[in-house]
Parts: sequence; structure tokens; C-alpha cells
Amino acid sequence: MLDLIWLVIAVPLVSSGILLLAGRRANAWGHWLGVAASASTFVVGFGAFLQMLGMAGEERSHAVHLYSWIPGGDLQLDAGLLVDPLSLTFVLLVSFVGTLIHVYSVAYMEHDPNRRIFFSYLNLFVAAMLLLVLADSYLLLFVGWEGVGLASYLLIGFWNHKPAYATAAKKAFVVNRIGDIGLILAMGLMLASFGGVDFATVADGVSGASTATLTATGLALLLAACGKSAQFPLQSWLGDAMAGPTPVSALIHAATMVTAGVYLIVRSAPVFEGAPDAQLVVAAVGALTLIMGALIGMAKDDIKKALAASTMSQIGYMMLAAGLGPIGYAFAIFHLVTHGFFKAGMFLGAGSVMHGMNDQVDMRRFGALRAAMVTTWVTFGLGWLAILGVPPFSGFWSKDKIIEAAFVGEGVQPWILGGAALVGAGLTAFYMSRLFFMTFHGKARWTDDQHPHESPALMTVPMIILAVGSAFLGLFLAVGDRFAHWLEPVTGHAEHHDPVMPIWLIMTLTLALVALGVWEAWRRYGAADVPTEAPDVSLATVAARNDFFQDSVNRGVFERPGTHLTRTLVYADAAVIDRAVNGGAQGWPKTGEAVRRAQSGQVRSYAATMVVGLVIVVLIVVLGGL
Amino acid sequence: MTFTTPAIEWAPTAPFIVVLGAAALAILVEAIVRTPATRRLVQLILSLVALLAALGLVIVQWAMLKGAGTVVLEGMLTVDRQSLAWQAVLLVSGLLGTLLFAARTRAGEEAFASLGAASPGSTEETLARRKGLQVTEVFPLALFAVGGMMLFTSVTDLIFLFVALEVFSLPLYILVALARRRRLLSHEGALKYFLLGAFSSAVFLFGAALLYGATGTTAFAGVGTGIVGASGLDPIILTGAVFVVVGLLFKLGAVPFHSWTPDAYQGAPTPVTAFMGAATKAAAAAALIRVLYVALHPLAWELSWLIWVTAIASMLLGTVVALVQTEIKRMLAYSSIAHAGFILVALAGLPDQAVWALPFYLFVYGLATLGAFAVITQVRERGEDGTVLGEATRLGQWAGLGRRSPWLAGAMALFLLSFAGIPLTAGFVGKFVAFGAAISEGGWPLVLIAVIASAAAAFFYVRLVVLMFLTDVPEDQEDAIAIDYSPLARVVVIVTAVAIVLLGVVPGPVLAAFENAGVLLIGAAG
Amino acid sequence: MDPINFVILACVLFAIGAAAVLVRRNAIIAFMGVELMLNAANLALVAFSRIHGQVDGQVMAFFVMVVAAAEVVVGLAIIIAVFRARQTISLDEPAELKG
Amino acid sequence: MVDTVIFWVIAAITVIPAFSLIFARKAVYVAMSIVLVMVGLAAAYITLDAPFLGVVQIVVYTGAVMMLFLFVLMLVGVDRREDMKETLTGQRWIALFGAGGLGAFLIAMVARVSLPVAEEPLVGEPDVIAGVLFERYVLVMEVLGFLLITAAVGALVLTHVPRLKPRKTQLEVQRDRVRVGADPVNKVFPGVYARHNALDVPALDPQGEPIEQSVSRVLKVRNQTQEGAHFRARLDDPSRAGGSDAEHSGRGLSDPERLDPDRLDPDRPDPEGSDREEGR
Repeated sequence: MLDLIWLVIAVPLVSSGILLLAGRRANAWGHWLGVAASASTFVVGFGAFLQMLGMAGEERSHAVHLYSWIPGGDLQLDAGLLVDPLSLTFVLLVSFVGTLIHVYSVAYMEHDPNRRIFFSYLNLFVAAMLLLVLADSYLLLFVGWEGVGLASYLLIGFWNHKPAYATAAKKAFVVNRIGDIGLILAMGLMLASFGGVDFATVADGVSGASTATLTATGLALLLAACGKSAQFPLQSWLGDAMAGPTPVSALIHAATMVTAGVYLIVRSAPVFEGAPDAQLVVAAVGALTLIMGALIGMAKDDIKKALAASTMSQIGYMMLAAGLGPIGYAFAIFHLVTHGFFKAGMFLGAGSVMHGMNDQVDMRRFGALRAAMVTTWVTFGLGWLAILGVPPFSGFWSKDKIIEAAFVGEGVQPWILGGAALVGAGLTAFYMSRLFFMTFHGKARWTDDQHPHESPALMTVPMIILAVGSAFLGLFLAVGDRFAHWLEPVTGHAEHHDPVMPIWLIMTLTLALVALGVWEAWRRYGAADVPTEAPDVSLATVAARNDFFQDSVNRGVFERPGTHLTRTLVYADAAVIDRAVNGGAQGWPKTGEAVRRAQSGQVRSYAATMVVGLVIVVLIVVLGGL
Repeated sequence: MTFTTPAIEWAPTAPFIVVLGAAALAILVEAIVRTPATRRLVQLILSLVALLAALGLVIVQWAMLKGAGTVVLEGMLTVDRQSLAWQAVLLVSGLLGTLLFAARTRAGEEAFASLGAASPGSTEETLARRKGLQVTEVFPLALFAVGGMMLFTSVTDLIFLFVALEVFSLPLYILVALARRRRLLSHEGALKYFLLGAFSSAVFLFGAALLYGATGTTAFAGVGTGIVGASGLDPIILTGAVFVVVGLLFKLGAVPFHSWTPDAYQGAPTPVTAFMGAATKAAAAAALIRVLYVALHPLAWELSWLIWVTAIASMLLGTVVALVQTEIKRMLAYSSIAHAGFILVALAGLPDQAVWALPFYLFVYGLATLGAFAVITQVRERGEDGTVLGEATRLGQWAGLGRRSPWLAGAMALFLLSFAGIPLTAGFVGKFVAFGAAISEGGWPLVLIAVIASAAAAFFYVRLVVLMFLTDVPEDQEDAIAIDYSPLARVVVIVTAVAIVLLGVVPGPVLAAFENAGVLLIGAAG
Repeated sequence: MDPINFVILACVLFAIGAAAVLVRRNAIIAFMGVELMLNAANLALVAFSRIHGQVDGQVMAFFVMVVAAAEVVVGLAIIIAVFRARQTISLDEPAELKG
Repeated sequence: MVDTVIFWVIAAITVIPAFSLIFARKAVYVAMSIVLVMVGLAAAYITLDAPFLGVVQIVVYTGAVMMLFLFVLMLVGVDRREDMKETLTGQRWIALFGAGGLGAFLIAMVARVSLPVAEEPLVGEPDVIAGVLFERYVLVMEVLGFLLITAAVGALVLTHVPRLKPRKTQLEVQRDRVRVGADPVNKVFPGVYARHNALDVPALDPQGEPIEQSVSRVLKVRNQTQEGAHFRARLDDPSRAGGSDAEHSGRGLSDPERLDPDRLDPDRPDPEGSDREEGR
């Protein structure tokens, strides 16, 4: 089964091609072909998983040589796949969640005339994502990386008849290019210093490379990861990407593609081991993003955008863990897996809510949906408990470990990183509860034409399966450190370090903050009336300031600066990033324009350029040579 | 004076004879066949047959070649695997280019003026158009150009190189001036191209004269040994070498000898731009390899300065200026300047690998160029009354092309990604082997700049992709663009697109063939 | 008198020809400048030929003359075509291709 | 060894006229100066033991190439004086430093080397040249043939306008004239009916009035015409009897109304004009 692993890429790719080429003929059966292709990848992946379980720990790295991609020359390149616990984890996650979302989409996209194309793109995405995680070199990874990018742009812009959606796709496209430059740069550096870009060569070459090179490579990789995983400062595209159909958000912007950055960092562990500075930057970026994402999450009324902000924040946790080195790698991936389940589940839940509410996304227009959509409420609720980190649900097992690990270290670093992780947990509790209560509890604030109803079984079944995963997967994998042991061949065995605070204290503090967040959210959004229009909380008005003074500590401490910060961020987003993105970087065009003027159209000027150029080069060569 | 009849090995020269002979024959056809429509058909068939026959001969020679190759006439001409590889590359460009030359719009309009001598807007022009005249001389001219370029890649004598340079340049100057639409621009491009081209060939010739003065011979091998043997002649050797290289850099379009590129690319009829962009660069690179590796090899260290400076300048200028272009042909012209820089990167330090990496690089670059310009010929403006006009070359007009014609836009995107060097396209493999060559000789700082430049260059390629797929057709512009369908141009697009994908995914066999070409036969010192 | 002096003379003529291309707006005069550059190269070839005591350089110069003649034909044809369309042979005027 | 005096003479008759390329206002002067340069170069070739090439230089350059240049100069208008004012900023300086620097650099480089000069050189007599030409360089020779074909085809493509429609017979021309209501007869020739029949003298109508249109416009622009009135005065002189004969015979042929100067020229159809009509 391990040698057949290439099938998991080939099957969805072929299926995607068939769907794209078949035309309207495929309208009747196209979606089921897509589902079958996706399901088959899970079957193959699971077979490989069983086979690998039967192997000893050190044998669990299986290279599948496909063919010599670029033979000849001093730099040779093979197309090969690497099956090891890390990649297999991703294969299972992607194929499993992916298949569920395929099933969900069959119902969700039922009324779309281009459903087969949607499934073609979904299959393409699955193939590219699996190539990304199975590649045995950065180059092939890059191919998958671009592939998921492409599929994601196609899917975000799937309803591109609406200009805003096309703009969102464009933004995602361009911001991701910035990240891609990071990956290209990193590969260039690797080629120059290690003479190869496959993981094995890089790992072997690290010991001989200078710290400066490694740091540069690490930072370039981080830039790539930031672009793909929507980390600071390249986070802006994720919120807009919610314009795509909801299953897309669940698959790409929650469970799989956005976590590719974390995968990249963990996969590049050898590089980061040699570059502690770069590693620290990774952790810092993670910490910053997790706080920032949480603050943004508090300010959003659009349910999908709030979830997107939450994703950003949760990936911040993973990044933070990945930046901690070997003690964090396993937890980063662990959280990635559990997050994949509960966040995908919640996105599907949001989709179900939208499905029942005429595509309404404003949470201020929800409320009291509990009764109307019981299954959605229960499944969403399990995801909510999981992300909060309430024991014994999944999130508890993964997130708590990250918080603990963040407190390990010397000097102020653990206090800052740990503090950020801890505060983030409280913020998460607040905004996720806000979202949950605003949607399912309180009074109904529906508009007249909305008649909420539960979604069909094709949609609820995947939600239920994901909810079960959200609830128990963490516990299952955490018992006896099963997951950490499974990943050990890749991430290495981590020495146990004691945090700067006792573990029980960290846990208590976390749970207390979570409880505080939930309570506050309930008080304000569950028990109290929620205005259907967003209240004006601008600092500019005295009234608003008074409001803040009356309010609780939570609001006084977090929301006011939070609002402020959020607005600043939103502004920075709109003003800086957008301008940079839309106009291209500002400096280059100016230089370009200046040089362009030299091309005046006057042939005599051209001749002059040539003569002067000739004199210069001849002087350089002759004076250098004599 | 006794005269001994020279013993010439005719067999290795067969491809040249076929191509140039067919060109001469085609000139006769001009005189014999009077009806323009028949003549066009005859010319097209003659060209294609000649090019295919030459390609066949090249392949046969490749298969039958024993040893390193043949030196014809004491080092005037060297036919080795390297030369055969280049000839094949040029013949493929020539074939695809000829198809584009013959492509016509739905309304039966070709890319060339109906009467080259008629000034734009004149009565003669209208009359000629109405009478269905065609400048069918473009086919023999293209054949002359292909033949000259093939010679250019194989000659190993500076003076013969000069003659070959002119043999392929003169037809190009003429072809550039023959656009059907925007004749004034076409004339302007031709005038600039011609004047600067003549200027640069004078520079080349003066350099050749200096090298002849220093070494007493113009055969590459002899010049090489002469340089080693000469003492106290460094000043004129170096000057001559730089002048010769500069003459070739002009044809390659490297900064600061690039100024003709954007204007000639934009002014020329698009099929000519396609052919010229693909083939001229290949021919120039081929000659550059032979000159640098055989004749000027002893000056490798001194000339490395020149290569580094021009490579960096070309990459930076090409990329930066392409970023601000609003005209698609100009954008591709600047991109070609950046590519000239990439080609020079591979030559840094004269690594062995470059000798086979560059033919491959230029092969795939040529394919993408031909494909991209073939797409451009099919995106047309539409007049208010619905008639299809000239090519829509403003970038803004390409907005939303993905919705008008997904396959065409997809092919264009593929070519652009290949230019940008995105993996799984042939362009990536080309860049990989080319930069790999440079790294093997310690040129990694240059490669690093090249990688950064490629990444930055990806911006303007991607900008067009974004424009095609993610931007809406502007309001009230729905009818402003027509996608014209020309079977021949479509064939070019399909062939090149398939080749780009295949060479990107499984380049192995082709690369292996090119690797065999990585040997230069150094002829006897004449 | 050393024939190398003729090479120096060739250098002077080459530079004058180059200068003519840069300063003259009349396309024909600029083109004559190019011709002068080619002739300068020829002079150098013949002078070197004399220095080496061979006739190869003379044969090369002969080739260059043929090439130059062909080039002149094409060049003047282009100039005439431009003149017919624009009624001018100024090099400054056709300057729409730029940027 | 070359005589120093000859060298300096050659240097003078090549370099000094060559500067006309940069400084002369009229293109024809430049062309003629270059002819001189070419002759100088031919002299240099002969001095350098290349007699055949010297002759070829004269034949090819002064005889063919420069005449072609002159021909094209005539075609585009000999009179054009070039405005020497530089329009591109800094171009003069760039030219001075670029081209001047290039020349200075080349001279400095060449002057630094010394090459041993062959004592008994092979003299470039035609048979010697031919021997080398058809031995080692025979392929180049053959390829040059293709170059010449290209040049010829190129010149034809860019400049030759074939007859696009059948030539009109005299009958058709006349019919066309009548159809558009123009004068069916030819324009009067200058100098007719006067005692002068030179081109610069206008014809006189039967009344003896000069017909302005009968003299070429070009001559008028150049102020090279003569006044018809002057001759008229002579015609009215009764003492000259011969004039009345001419006057009498002229009356029958030309109708004053038809020769009305305002009507004559603009309405006259010519092949060019009708082409243009059709072309639209």
C-alpha cells in the first residue's frame, strides 16, 4: 500500500480532469465521481497507515521514487514521495475531512448549475494538497503549494459573477504570491548552500552551513508559511476569502490548506534547529497572530469572518508551538489535527445555518436557532467546547499542551509567549462563545423572510462525524501520548522540560480565563438583548467612553483597546496591504517608470545607450584584464 | 598560384542547403506562380516541406553521427551534436513560425501587408487589398532567416559568422516592416532595428578585425590558440573580444544593447515577433557559446566581468520595466530582456553544463514565446460595427479573457507561468538546468539574483494571469474584444502548450538528448 | 611607416562613423555613418592582412563589401518605405514606439 | 614599408571629409565627401599591397553604393537642409564623450601593441585573391549569394508597386474626362503662341493674355518664370506683322471661356485622381 501512495494524488487529479472535460454530460454523476475519488484517497491512505503501524519506529519513513524529474547536470532532481508519520497524518486528515466535505457539498451545492466544476476544483485541491504533504523535496512541495493556491483561488472565486468575490480571490492570489517568493528564495538559498532541495539533502547539509544562511533560509520559509497560513503580516486575505462557498472555507480555510505553513515549518525542523533566531521569530509571529486573530474575531459580526479570524488565531497557536522547537512540533501537529476536525465541523455548521437562513451571515440577525436546528446546534456546540479547551474535549488536549510548552524556557521569553497563549485562550473563549450564543441562543432576530430549518442528512451526517471527532479524537490520541509517539520518527524525541510555572497552575489559570470569557459572553450575548445594528463604540464619542467605564473588566481591558486595535488593523489592512497588493510594491513601478523614460523612442538615444554601454563594458574588461 | 579544388564534406551541410536552396526556389516560385492565393499555398507547402526535410536530415545526422562531428573546410563550419541540437531548435521555431506566418483571421486577413511598398492609407494599399495581393515573399524570407540562423550556430570562423549574421538579419529587418495594421509603427520598428543592427554588426566586425590582427586567423580554434600564444597583444585581443561579444549580446538583447528589443517586438507583425523572439535569441546564444567556449576561452576570466555585469543589468532592467508596461508585446519584450539575463547567468564562469543546458533553455523559451504570441494574434479588437480589427495589445483589453475564452486564456497562462519558471512547466526545468550550470562554476551569487529576479518577474506574468481570470470584463466593453479563430494559430498554441507541459513534467528523455549535445568539437586550427 | 598606423586611422574613422549615428537626424546620413564604420573595419582588416603578409584579410574585406552592399540595399529600401509613409527621413520623428 | 607621405595624404583625404558626416548641413555634400573617403580608402588598400581590393573599393563603393545613396537622396529631395539644432538633451555631449571616448580608447589600445610586419607579403593580385576565395572561403562566397537574393527581394518587397489595374487607353481617359465635365483637351503648353517657346514663358491665349497655368508650378516657386505681359506688349505692336498670323490661327483652336484659368486645373481629371475616387 505504501508504494501505491501515488494513487492518492493521481486518482483525484484524473477525476478532476474528467469532470472538467466532460461538460454538461457529467451533471448527473459528476459530484458522485468527485466523492468517490476523494473517498478512495482515504482508503489508500488508511491502508498505508495500517501498514506503517506494523513497522518499527525507525522504519517508518518510506521513500517512493516516482521518476527522475530533471536528470543530468550537477543538480539532479527526482520526483519522489516521502511517506512517514507526519505526511501520513496529513494524508489521513485531508482525505477524511475532505471526503466528508465532498459529501456535504453534494447537498450544499445542489442548486448550482456548475456543480460538477465545483467538484472538479475540489478534487484538484485534494490532489494538490496531498502532493504538498507527500513531496520529498521542497520543489515538489512547491508544486503542490502552487496547486492548492490555484485550486483555492478557483474555489474562492467560484461564484465570480459577484465582483466582490472575484476581488477576494484576487487578493488571496496576490498576497500568496508574496509568500511564494519566500519559498522560492528559500529554495534558491538551499540550492546555493546545500546543492539540492530534497528534504534529505537539506537535512544532511545543515550541519555544514553557516548560521546566517540557515537563518536567512528559515526566515524565507517563514515568509512562505505566513502567506499560506494567513499569519501576520500576510493575514489579510483570509477574511475576504470567506466569499467562497462555505464547504470551501471548511476544507481549505480551516482544515487543510491554511495549515500548510505549519507543515512547512515542522518539515523544515532541521533548518530551524540550526537557526534559533529564525525559530524565535516563528514563535513570535505565532504569538502575535494568535492574539490579533482573537481580537479581530471579537469585532466581527459576520459568522464566517469570525470563524476565519478564529482560524488565524488557532494557527497562531500552532505556529507558536512550531517555533518552540522539538518540544512543540508534536503539539503543533496535534492541535492542527484536532483543529481540523472541530473547525471544519463549525464551518459546516455555519454553512448549515446559512443554508437555513437564506444565506444570511450577519450574526446579529441570528439568535435562538437552537430550537430550529437541533443537530446543527449540538454539533456546533461540541466544536465550540472543543475549541474552548474544555476537558475532556479535543481542544483541551492539544491547546493546553501548547500553552504549557510556551511557558518552557529561560528569561522573559516564556513569560511573553506563555502569557500570550494564556490570554489567547481567554479571548478565544469570549469570542467563540459570543459567536455561539449570538447564533443559537438569545432572542430570534430574524428578518421576516427567514424560516430556519434543519439541513438535509447529506449535510448533517458529515457534521455529526466531525463533531464526534471534535469531542473524542483528542482524548483518544492524547492517552499515553499516542500521537507524540507516532510522530516521534519525524519530530524527534523531546526532552521533558518543566515550565516556569507549575503545570497545575497553568491549567487552572487557563480554565479560569476560559470560564471568565464564556461567562462574559453569555452575560452580554446570551442573556442580554443583542442589537441588530452594531453599536457605535468609537472612542471619539463621550457616550461610548461612558459605556466602557460601566462595563466589566473584560470589556474595559480587552474590548476597548481591542476595538481600537482591531480598527487599526483593519485600517492597516485596507490602507497598507491593499495598496501594496493592488499597486504592486510602490518602489518598483517608480524605478520602472524612471528607466522606462530612458526608452524614449529616439533611435539616436538608443544608439547612444549602446555606445556608452560599449565604452563602459570595454573599460571594465580591459582595465580589469590589463 | 596553384589552385586546388577544396574538398568539401557536403553531407553535414545538407540541412543548410535544403533550407537555403528552398528559399531560393521559393523566390523562383514568386516569379512563376501568378495567382496570389495559389502562390501562398505553394510557398507554405514548400516552406514546411523544406523545414521538415531539414529537420529530418538533422535527426538522421544525429543518429548516424560517429565521433564528435565533422569540421568542414578547415574550420569554417563545424557540424557536431551541439550544432545539430541548435539546428533542430531553430527548425522547430521555424516550422511553428511559418505556421503563424500563414495563419489568417476568420475574415481571411493575414498578418502581413497586402503590398509592402504601398504606404499606409494610400490608394495602392486599398487596391492591393481589394485585389487580394499578398506579400508571399515572407515565406522565402523566413527560410533565409532560418538558414542564416542555422549557419550562425554552426560556423566556426569569425568572418563567416559575420556573413551568417547578416544572412539572418536582413530578412528580419524586412519582415519587421511588413505589418498589415499599424504600418507606421511597423516601419518605425524596422528602421530602428535596422539602424541599430547595422551599427552593432559594424562593432562586431571591428572586433573580428582586431582579433584577426592579433592572431592572424579568424577560425575560432585558431583564434583560441593564437590568444594563448600571443604576447604583448592583450589590449587589442581584449578589445576585439569585447566588441565581438557585444555584437552577439545585441542579438541576444542584453542590457545595455537591448534598446531595439521592445520597439522591434512591438512594431513587427506578431508572427514575426514570435519567430524573431524565439529564434534570434537561440541563434545568438548558440554563437555566444561557440565564441566564448572555443575562440575566447583563454579570456574566460576577463570576460566573466562582462557577463556578470550584463547579466545583472539585463535581469534587473527587464524585470523592473516589464512591471510597468501596459502593452502586452512590449511586456513580453522586456521579459525577453530579463531572459537574456538568465541566459547569461548560465554562462557565468563558462561551466560545461551550460553547453547543453542553454539549448534546452532556449528550446523551451522559444516554444513558450511562439505560443504566447500565437495567442496574441487571436485576441482582437472589434470595431463598433462588429468587424474584427487588429490585435488587442493593451493589457486592459485582456481583462476577463478567461471568461471569453477559457482555453485560450489558460494556454496563455501556461506560457506565462513557463516564462516565470513555475514548476511543472518546461520553463522551470530550463531555468533549473541553466542556473544549475552557473552554480557548478561558483556563480551562486548571480543565481541568487536570478532567483530573486525570477520571483519578481513572476509578478508581471501573474498580473496578466490575474487580469485574464480574476478581473471582470469592464462594463460596456463586452463587445470590444473578439476572439479570432485561426486553425493554424490554434495548432501552434496547442502544440506549444502540450510541449510545455510534457517538458515540464517528464523532461527526462529530451534532457538526455540535449545532454549528448553538450560537447563542442574544436576544429583544427586553420 | 608601420601599417599599424592604418589601423589607428581605421579607429578614427570608426569613431567618426559612430558619432554620425549619434548626432545626425537624417536617416541616410546616419546610415552613411554605419557604412563608414564598416569601411573602417575593412581598412583594419586590410592593414592586418598586410602585417601578417596574408591575403585572408583582403578576402574578408571583400566579403564585407558584398555584405555592406546588400545591407545598403535593404536599409535604403526601409528608409524609402518610411519616407513614403511619413514624407520625412528624420530619425527623430518616428518615435511612437517608446516606454 | 609604406611611405609616410602617402599615409598622411591618405589620412587627410579620409579623415577630413569624414567629418562632414558630423558637420555638413546638406546631405549631398556628405555623400560626396564620403565618396572622397572611399577613394582615399582605395588608395590605402593599394598602398597596403591589396591592389585588387583597391579597385573593388572604387567600383563597389564609389561606383555603386555611394551612387545608390545619392540616388535615394535625390528621391527624397536634395534640397532638404538639415536643421542642425540638437533636440535631444545632452545628445551632443554623449556623442562627444561616447564616440570620442571610443575612438580615443581604440587608438590607445592599438597604439600599445606592436606587431611584426611581414617582410615579403603576399600581394593581393586578382589571381591570388581568387585562389583563396575559392578554396577556403568558397562556402562564404556561396552563402553571400543568398544574401544578395535577400537584398534584392527585400528592396522589391519594400519599394516596388506593381501595376494594380490595367493601363487606361487614351479613349478611356478621354471618356472619363468628359464624364466628370472637365476640359477634354490638354493643358496648353508654355510658350505657345508667343515668339518664345521656352518652358519658362507662359502661353498666350488668343487675346494675347498670358495663361499663368501653362508654366510649371515649380518654376514659379523658384521665381524662374518670365512675365507673359512683356511679350504681350510686343504682340500688340502693329509694326510686327508676323504676330497677327499666329493670333488668327490660334483663335479657332482655343476658346477663351474654356481656357479660364480658374476652371482649368482643379477639375481636370487625371489617372491619379480617378484612382483616389475609386479607392474610397
